[in-house]
Amino acid sequence: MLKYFKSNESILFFLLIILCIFLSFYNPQFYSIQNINSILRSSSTVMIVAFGMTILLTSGEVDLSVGALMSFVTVIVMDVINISGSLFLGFLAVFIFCLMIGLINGLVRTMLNVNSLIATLAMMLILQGSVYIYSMAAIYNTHLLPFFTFIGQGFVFKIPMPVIIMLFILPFFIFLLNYTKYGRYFTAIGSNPSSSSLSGINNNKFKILGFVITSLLVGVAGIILASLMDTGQQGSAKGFELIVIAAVLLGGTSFKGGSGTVIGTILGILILKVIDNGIILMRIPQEFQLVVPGVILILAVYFDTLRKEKNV
Amino acid sequence: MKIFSWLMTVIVASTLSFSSFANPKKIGYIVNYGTHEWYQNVIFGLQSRADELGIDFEVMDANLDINKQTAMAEDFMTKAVDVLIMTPVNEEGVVPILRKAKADGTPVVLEGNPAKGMTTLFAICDYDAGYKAGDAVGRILVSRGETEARVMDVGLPLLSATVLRSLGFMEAIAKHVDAVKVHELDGSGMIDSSVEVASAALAADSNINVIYGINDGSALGGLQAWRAAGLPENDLIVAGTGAEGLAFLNEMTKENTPYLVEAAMFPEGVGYTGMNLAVDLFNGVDVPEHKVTPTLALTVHNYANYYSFDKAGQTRQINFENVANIPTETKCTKYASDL
Amino acid sequence: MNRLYKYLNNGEVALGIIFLIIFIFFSFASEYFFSLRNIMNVSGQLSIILIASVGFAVLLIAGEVDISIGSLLAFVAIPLVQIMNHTESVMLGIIVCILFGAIIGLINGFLSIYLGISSLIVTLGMLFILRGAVYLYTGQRPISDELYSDFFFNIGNGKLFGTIPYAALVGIVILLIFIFIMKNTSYGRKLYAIGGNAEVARLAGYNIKLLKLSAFVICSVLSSVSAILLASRIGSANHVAGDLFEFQVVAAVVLGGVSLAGGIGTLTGAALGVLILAVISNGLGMLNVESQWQMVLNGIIIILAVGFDELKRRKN
Amino acid sequence: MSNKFESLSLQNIRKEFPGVLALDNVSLKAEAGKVHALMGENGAGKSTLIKILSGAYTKDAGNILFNGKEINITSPNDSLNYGIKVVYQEISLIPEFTVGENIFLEKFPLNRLGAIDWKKLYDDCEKLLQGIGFNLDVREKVANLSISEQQIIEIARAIFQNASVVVMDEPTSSLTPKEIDKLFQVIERLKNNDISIIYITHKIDEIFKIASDVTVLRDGKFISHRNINDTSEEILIQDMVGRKVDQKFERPLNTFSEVQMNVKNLSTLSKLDNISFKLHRGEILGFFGLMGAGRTELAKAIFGYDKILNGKIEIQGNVYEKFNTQTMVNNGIGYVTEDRKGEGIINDMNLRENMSLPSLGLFEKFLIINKVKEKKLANQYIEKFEVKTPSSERLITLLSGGNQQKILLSRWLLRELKIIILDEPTRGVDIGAKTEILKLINDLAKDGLSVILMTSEMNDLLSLSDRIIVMAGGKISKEFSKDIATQEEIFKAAAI
Repeated sequence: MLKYFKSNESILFFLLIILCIFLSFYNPQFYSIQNINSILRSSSTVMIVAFGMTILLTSGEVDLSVGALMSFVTVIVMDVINISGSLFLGFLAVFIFCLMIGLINGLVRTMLNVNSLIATLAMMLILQGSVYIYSMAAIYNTHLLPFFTFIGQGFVFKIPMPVIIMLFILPFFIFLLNYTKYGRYFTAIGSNPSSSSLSGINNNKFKILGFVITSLLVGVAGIILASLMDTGQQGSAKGFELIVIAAVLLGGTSFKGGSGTVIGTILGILILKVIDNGIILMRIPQEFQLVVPGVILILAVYFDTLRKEKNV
Repeated sequence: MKIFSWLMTVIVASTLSFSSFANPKKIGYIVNYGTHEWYQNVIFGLQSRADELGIDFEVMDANLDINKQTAMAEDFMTKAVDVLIMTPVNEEGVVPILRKAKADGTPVVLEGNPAKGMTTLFAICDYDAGYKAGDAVGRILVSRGETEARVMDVGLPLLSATVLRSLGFMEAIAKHVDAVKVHELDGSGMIDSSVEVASAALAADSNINVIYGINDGSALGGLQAWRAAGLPENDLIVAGTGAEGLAFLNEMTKENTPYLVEAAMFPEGVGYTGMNLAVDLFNGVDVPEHKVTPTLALTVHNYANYYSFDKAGQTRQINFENVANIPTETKCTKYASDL
Repeated sequence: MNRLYKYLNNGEVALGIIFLIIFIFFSFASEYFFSLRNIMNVSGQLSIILIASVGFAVLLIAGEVDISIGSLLAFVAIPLVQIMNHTESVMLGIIVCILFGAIIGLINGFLSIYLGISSLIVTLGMLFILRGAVYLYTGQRPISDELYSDFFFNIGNGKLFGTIPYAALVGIVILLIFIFIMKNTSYGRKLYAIGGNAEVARLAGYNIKLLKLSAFVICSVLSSVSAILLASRIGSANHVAGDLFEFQVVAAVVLGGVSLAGGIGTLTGAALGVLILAVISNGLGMLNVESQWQMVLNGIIIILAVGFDELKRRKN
Repeated sequence: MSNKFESLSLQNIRKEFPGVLALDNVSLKAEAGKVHALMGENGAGKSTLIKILSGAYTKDAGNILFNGKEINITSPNDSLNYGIKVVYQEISLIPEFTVGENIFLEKFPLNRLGAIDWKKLYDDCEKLLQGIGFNLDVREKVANLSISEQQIIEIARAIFQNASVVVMDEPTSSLTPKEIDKLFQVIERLKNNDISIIYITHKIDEIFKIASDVTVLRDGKFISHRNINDTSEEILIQDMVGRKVDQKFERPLNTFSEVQMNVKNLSTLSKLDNISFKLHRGEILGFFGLMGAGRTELAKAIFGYDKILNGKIEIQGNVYEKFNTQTMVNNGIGYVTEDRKGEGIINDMNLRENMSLPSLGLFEKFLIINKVKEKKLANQYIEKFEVKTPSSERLITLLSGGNQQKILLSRWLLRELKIIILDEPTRGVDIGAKTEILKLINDLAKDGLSVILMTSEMNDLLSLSDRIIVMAGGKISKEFSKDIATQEEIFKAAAI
């Protein structure tokens, strides 16, 4: 296992351990199963989307529309299941919709050649607006299917379902980025797009793939969120995109493309979530939930820069 | 056809001009967060009354952008509305708008919270609404033989209104039993953030018997966090605020739900009252500085008096008459300035 | 012919034409749009974004970025209003406010240039830190302008001869000054050079670090000027001010043809980007289009405008 | 710096990077009015030496003497103050700026108000360019100019104001013969003005035309300093390589029958106009063209990187009208770019990953990349090409240009290839490596690989190519078979 920790990851790992030790001294409740579950459950939706975002950032792109899409997904999944009474149809609708949005993001990026920061910012506006065109009112759970509730709220062997879903997806991405050619391709495209294209790689195809994967993962996270809220809520997941991006960057993925690891991303998210949790545990004013991650982000990237400078 | 409609207009216009008061022709409303369910229902109430009075009613949505709200006020003045109704994104932020409107001669009606330089305001009493819910919860606790209320307050410190609600709620409970605020949280008024912060708080200490939410999303978020933590619901009481939309009705009408109390604020009624106030202001009628709109603690037993709820069709219909008959304070017990 | 083609291919001219089309459309579509009063109002309204956009564009041209400007807008208004309330001097408040802005610019610049952390990360962190600091300091209550002076009110709300908003004048003067600086002074050209190719600029003997630092300060100081106008318009230092402001500015500036990669674009273009988005927003409001549709239309327009520009660039 | 420039001496300069001793005790003396040539293979330390002179790097030890007095150069500004100007091999201009702005980048002329005096800037610029015999639109954006024109601007920029030493790093690598002549005239003029020139090149013949002294470095060490009259081509090559090499290279007359690729009526939006040619199995097809003739554009169009407007390509019976780089790679075609930094290497990857990028399928089993196999093959090529690196896991950015080029060649050679397109494969590559690369091309062709060789090196072109196609203005202007091609005829066809 240790072999998979690049140096940046060990810094983050160290930071996480220190945070945990500190918090457990302060409040022994930190190590209660309930608290750990709470941290992991709230991390899991972020992680699921962050896997996709790691790929995107590695290939030099970004998706700001994930938060808006996620709230749209909660509305769609609840509505379709309410109407049809079928989980399958609800999920199908979500994934078709997400596939479409991912494709549009990718096509606007590659065919219209719009910078993805701008393209997905625009998509964010479009989704935020159109979710209200779809339905002005929040969609409440009237189907009352027990399995739907189980997805977000259930436990298996005392482990929350969202965590299990995340753990189910995780190996796939570790595998994808470390052991298959796709991982290399994403790195190459992010690091030097001309070179990767001249090596016979269809950059556009893989960029679109990155957007589609991210959107589909948002679909999964959105379904979990809908179950957790028991509602399809417009305007939910506000600022989600910033949390995901901040966590991925904290995890050592460069905004300029070319380097990124899933383990780093996971550590980044855990650090941010443990801080959030700690602030509530320690009953510190919740405003610090903004300040502390900001400082940590700058510091972590600074240490990473220092480390890279030493290596060159 | 054209001549006919023209004739009608003339007739209607002349009858109106004969009546002692002329209705304003055009009223504009700047809503702070128009896509929110609560404001959707406020707009519904405003529109309902405007339609009854034949007033051209337009809405602009500042969408929580305090800068945009100022621009929209200017735009409405350009459109020459007869009265401007505003729900400020933030009440301090409208002081210059009020000054400009005065110079422009446009009467302004505020919704929500008072601001320096305003003429008139229609709003619920946040403190009193919270108080009514707290009172109802206190009674239930007493009837259950409990002596202590251990409260998780899923609040929103961002707005003074929501802080007042929490305050009223706690002070009312304290009248019945010992009241301890175990957790004071910021759920951003959104169900998803509320689930998240409440989960963390419950992990730290789940010895709670009352969850209070400053709106429906916060209350439901708290309840969902409770459920996701797998805690027993038998002794829990959940109270929400607002009666913003269908959320509380859906939950409250479930079997064995802990969601027992809703501090109803009747947004449709708020809008209806507000339109009347705007018309009065336009006509130079002496308007109160604060027109209080009704609030009431709703439970599964009494909600049907005010809302006919169609669970299958997911619609609710307000009974304007019954809401208007709710005994209402002339003045709130506490205001933002008392904080 | 060739010359005409070249001229039409110029990004700013294309943007100008887009703007004119939009302007003419709204003039016919809405009875209120094409009036002196409305046009003057819009020019005042857009100046807040315009001024910050000028600073933001200068920084982008120099090859760096600052996405903390929205939080900065809320942050620097606090010393402004606090000092005004306590000393009864508007000028002192303004000076300290701008000083605070400059210091934050220096911090952003120092962290990204001298410590070598990517400016996107630094300012993303700063976005959280400043907003959190505002919440902590204010306890999430606005600090209202208790001085209530005409001077401060007029900065953002007053009109010269009752027609031209002072805010618009401030915006135009700042825009013109910086257009001149970026076009005609060696300082401006040096910023372009370091954004275009930092290594070349270094070998030409430029003090890149200092130049970039100055661009950070310009961005923050101009955002502080925006903050002053906003504070005047909302009569307070407000913790909710400037939320998502950075997105509006990025959209406008990039729409105006300023490259996120640095070194490319003009302030005239950036100003046109601001103008287009402001006019669309105002026009749709005048047409009473619902806000959800406004958002959707805004998104589509941004994609189309930037996409069109990129496609044209690629054809060449 | 009012006193007259006499000499600039570098004494016992040492510079160390982590793990590499880039310069070890190197000395060089540049005197006023003389051209001092600096030679050495890639990685010999020439670039490092220049960077120390220009202030981009600081030395670890040694002295720099200006007119005999020790000076300190710690930043580019110091260097510029002493009048040391460097013309870099890689174009270092701001593409969005005009010619005039680029030339006056170091110091814009200002008017009384402190604003840039545009009229003076452009007038001065025009005068300066005319003074050295070049005519360019000074208001044109540099991005719209050809590479050779950009090179001229670089040179003009270096000399436009009180230079004492001008360092030129491979200034002729992208110039036409006519332009090279002009450059040499400029150098003569500089000499007459008592300016010293440090001239770095791989082209030995140029040295004998203009230089008075030659210093050779090898592996970061000082090897020799000779007067031009006391040396010969052979001696210099021996100094550089450390052993005698046979630079001459011959390929017998061959005839080919099997058509590997047939390009028909290819046109692109940007440049190419109706290009048709056939490439046979085992054939080396040379392409020659002056700057702007469209050679690189042709390579990229064939390879599917640039969109084609019309035309088609037939590869072993398959006809393609719409294709991308993937199509071509799958058809066994490879392309080695002329722009190593911009389009070749991937900075974030190590040697192995850079090498295997197009061929990951070779190592793939059930979607998993077999890294052991990959490493093995990478090491094989590292050995074969004598790439100077401690391991295949080293980041490619840490290698010298020549070694990077070898990796980029290996990128294609480790897979099954039918056709390889080489765009300036020996540009910026030292003589030792160059000979190896040329020999390799010959061997590959013997094994049946078809080679499209695009090069400005006339010797290589003539000695290796079986046929030579000359391009001009985006068209094919003439085709020569090996036996009738001469240098003069080729230039004539290229200069249409």
